[in-house]
Amino acid sequence: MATGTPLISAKGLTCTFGHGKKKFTAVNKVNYVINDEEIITIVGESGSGKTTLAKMMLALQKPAAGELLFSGKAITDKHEHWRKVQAVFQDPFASFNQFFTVRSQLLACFNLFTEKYTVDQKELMIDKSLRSVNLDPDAVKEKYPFELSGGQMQRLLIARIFLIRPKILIADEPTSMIDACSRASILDLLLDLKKELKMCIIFITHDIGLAHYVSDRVFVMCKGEIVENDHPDKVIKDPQHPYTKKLLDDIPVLHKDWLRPAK
Amino acid sequence: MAPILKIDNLAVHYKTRFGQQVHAVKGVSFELEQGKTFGIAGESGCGKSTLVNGLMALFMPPLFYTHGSVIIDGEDITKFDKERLRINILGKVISMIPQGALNSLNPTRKVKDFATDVMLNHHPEMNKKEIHELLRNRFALIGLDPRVLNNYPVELSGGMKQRVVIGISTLMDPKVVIADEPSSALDVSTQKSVIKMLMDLMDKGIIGSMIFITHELPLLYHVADDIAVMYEGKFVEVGKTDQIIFRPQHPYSRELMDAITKLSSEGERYDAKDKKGVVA
Amino acid sequence: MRQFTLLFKNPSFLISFVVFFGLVLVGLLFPIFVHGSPVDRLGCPFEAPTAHFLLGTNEEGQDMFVRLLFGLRSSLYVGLFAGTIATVLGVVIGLIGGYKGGLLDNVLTMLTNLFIVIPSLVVLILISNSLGPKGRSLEVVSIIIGATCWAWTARAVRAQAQSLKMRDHVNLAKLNGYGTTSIILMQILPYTLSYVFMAFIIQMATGILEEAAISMMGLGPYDSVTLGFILNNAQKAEALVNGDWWSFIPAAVLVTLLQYSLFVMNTSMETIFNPRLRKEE
Amino acid sequence: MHMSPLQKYFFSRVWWYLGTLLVAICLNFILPRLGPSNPVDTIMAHIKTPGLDPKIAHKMEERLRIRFNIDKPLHVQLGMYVYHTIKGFVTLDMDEAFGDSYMHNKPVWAYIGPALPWTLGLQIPTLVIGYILGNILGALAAYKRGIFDKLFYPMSLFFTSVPYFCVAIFLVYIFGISLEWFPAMNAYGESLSPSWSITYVSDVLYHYTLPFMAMFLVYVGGQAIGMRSMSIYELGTDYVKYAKMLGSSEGQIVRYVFRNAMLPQLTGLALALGMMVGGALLIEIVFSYPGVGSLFYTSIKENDYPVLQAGALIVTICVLIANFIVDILIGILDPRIRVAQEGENA
Repeated sequence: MATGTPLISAKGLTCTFGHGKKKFTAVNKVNYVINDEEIITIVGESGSGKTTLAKMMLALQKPAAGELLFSGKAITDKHEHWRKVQAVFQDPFASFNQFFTVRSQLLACFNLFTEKYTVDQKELMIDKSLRSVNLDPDAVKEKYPFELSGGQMQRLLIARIFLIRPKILIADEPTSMIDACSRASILDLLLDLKKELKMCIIFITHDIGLAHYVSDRVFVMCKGEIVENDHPDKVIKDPQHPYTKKLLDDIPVLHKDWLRPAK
Repeated sequence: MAPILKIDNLAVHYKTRFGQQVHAVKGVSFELEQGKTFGIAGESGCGKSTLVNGLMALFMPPLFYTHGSVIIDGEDITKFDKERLRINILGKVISMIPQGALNSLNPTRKVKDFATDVMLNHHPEMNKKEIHELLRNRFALIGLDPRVLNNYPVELSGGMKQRVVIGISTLMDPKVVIADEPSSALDVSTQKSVIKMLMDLMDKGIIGSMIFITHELPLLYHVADDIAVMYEGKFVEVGKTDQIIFRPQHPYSRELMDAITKLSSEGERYDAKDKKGVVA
Repeated sequence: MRQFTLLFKNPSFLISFVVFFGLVLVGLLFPIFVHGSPVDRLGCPFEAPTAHFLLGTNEEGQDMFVRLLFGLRSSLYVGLFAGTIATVLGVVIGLIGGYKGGLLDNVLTMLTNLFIVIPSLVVLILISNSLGPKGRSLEVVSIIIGATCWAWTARAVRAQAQSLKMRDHVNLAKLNGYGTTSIILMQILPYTLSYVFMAFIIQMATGILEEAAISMMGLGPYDSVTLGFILNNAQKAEALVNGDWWSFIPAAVLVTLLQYSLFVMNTSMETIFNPRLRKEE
Repeated sequence: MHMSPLQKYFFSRVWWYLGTLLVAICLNFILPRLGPSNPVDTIMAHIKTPGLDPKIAHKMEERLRIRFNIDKPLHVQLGMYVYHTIKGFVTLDMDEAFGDSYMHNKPVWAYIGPALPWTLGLQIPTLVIGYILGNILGALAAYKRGIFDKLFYPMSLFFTSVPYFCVAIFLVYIFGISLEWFPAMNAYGESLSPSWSITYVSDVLYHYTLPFMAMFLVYVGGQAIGMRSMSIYELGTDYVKYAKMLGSSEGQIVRYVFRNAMLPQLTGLALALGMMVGGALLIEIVFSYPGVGSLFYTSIKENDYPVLQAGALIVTICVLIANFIVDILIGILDPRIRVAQEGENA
């Protein structure tokens, strides 16, 4: 419950790129609060600043101004931060280094840990994480990423999260590159993982259907600002900001007239 | 009413650099009537884009004709020689709107000049002035600012480029337009305006009929009269739009439909009882 | 890897590979079979080829065949040495500039562009000349060649690093807590390797060529007979005008053969490694 | 001040090249001083002969030390050098810019001035003709493929990979010495003196054939190889596919591809100029052609250090000017560059 300090809080968070005439504000004085174990979806079109927002939470991008606190504290030690905040990226093919086996890429996660594990322990943990995402360790461990399908690789990314067990997972369009039929199963996998690890998930997507399906709260981003921050039912049925209204109006859905009167 | 376009058991293959034959389209048949839109749905890699070449009888290595016919105006264009196809059919009778519209315009040629080149290919008797006049009128008619004619492609936004491409593809009032994922790279609002533009062109009679290819089923639902579901180079199911979307028969189509309805803003939400988060 | 098996199925690669490594073997192993000194006067000046002097003698009566073998060896040595230096410099500068970005990248890019625009031969001539004849050993010549010819590699590697650093596998490595050095070595470098390998081949060719060029100018190493030095001698002795073909044609043929085989190796690799060109078939 | 994108591009290039020129002038000062000996010692070593009166030698050395400011700190020397060079260029006083050659007690420009036209006369036509023809052949090879390409490609590859001076040597030996079709040496017959007479001009052209061919073959080969692969790439682009689907004629497509592949070719030319020109200087040595390349050769032999330095600078300047022209051509031909400039404005 939202008592005590919130998990993530941002105040006046701003991020700019370039300078002088070429200056571009990607995220503009954004405020938000995210609580423990919440599922948040940040919806926005390309260029709306949603990915930059995510990168700031991942400490991959420094804010130009404003404060960003995790459990009330600013990011000081990045290593420690990445124990708690992790990500699943959009393109599974680009997320793995083609030159290393699945095993060595999962072993790389142990770099974050302060605990020391023996080689056998590490192997056991990796096997367990692979099984938990329905991959057979013996079948995939020695393989190279390019020998796997997109769905399998996306599962690997999730297995990695299973190993690290962060408090916050940022999932940047985790299903957009996968074929429609396996999309739902990847999503369910993520949600199961959330239940098990009791973590908070922040989905970054342009797909309002996905937002509706999974989230407790939806942030709608437009031109670097959060223009909507509410329960998905509320956002979809009663959008406040004209941008959201237009967006919802323009998405083709089955049960609504979209282009011309219903057939 | 007789169909304008009749595809009968069309198959297309390409050759890999190791000499293997890959049968990308394995015997496809359908008919297209005047004023109708035929939708083709399928995931990437199912052979949709190869089919486009097949439908235009445009076989460029490594793509080859296997068998079947594409009949338009009572003639099988797969039997045409290259020059005849190029001058009489391509862009004129069957035109297409490409998938990667962002890179489809020659980067070093003004829109006006490229469009003029296209016209001159089919109407060498026209002079440039006539063509420019025609271009301005046509662009105005279809709701495009004629000033973009003087722009280079780099000066246009993605949505604008797509509209310019549509304008150029339909210059010669083609009977059939094949739209290959014409809006998949655009944001939803631009997508809608592009689709509206296409529909408007049909209503104005500039386009006779359309073949619309996409992996986005809700979109297809709104534009197509009939839908074929394509899987591994074959149509696994063909039928009226409502039937395919709401009562799919083939297991693959069913799976596809389930996936989209589950993840739509009208569908059910993920079991909320398991969640602890509370709206702040 | 599959690409390498493809490479060895490519006839033009195979032939050039065999030619080049054949020459390398000759350069390495000839002392076993051929005895003789490249500098001793063994015959009269400008003797035409005979069974004794396979390629005749030069203006000083030195055995041209032996000189040629020594020349081949030292030219290969310069190529390897200078090529390695240029490639390493180019890769390091390119990777750092491309990955780090910002001011450091601006400075490095400017430096790279300067080295590309200013003719490297001119720079080489000025440096070699200032070193004086006693300062120019084979190694020193290799080093200055390497130090002036890295810019092309740096430019290309920088462009690759710049696009690679945006990839998610790099972000993932950061999220695994790895530092800059590790990311450059493990996440960026492997992706550029096929290019780097091709660049190395070209750099070897450049090294051989540049050495021959400055030797032709009379600024070559003082301590070794190189192919360029042989050509320079022939030039000085006006062997060309006199038609003493054996004192320059074989050396020119060897330089040509080395260059051509390296170039063919490079281009046939490019068709295999570069997917853009692979589409052609 | 409002500037069009092209003007902006133009000025940004002008600044860049002026900066590069300054660096080149500084390098021209610094590089010769990297070695153990300073220029005065080098010159003195050459002048001192056993019979020379030590007093006179000492006096000469004093004068040289003053001329080269050898006793002042290095940065002052550099400053003086840069000052004189730039002042000389600006006032078109080449003797101020380049100083004197102490080997022969003549201004350096007396050597460079007469040599430069020969080098330019050799380089510019070969470069321009080689570039144009090479691109046409390369585009043809990409477009036609088949037998033409199978023969043409390895040949171009051969000519582009063979060093200039080797091509020169082969040509001299085959056509100059063995067949005696063309003169193998010099720029004109020894019995003639330069004038605008028909005999002289035709003799110059006769002597021009082999050096021209040597460079031309390499340039054509290099350009053709580059153009071939650029055209193959362009032929596979979306805009070509789209144009084909709209029924564009083959000729049309070839024109598109040629034009668009030319642009990266021009960029490539700008990048390669430095390499190409350097290599081509060696051709002059093989032919004893009286250009800057041969001047390098003799000044190295005679240890005439000021001439060498001045030659290096003049070659660098020529390359920079050529580069600048190519850059501006790219700016004019490629609309994308203009738009990029505009983007910076926004």
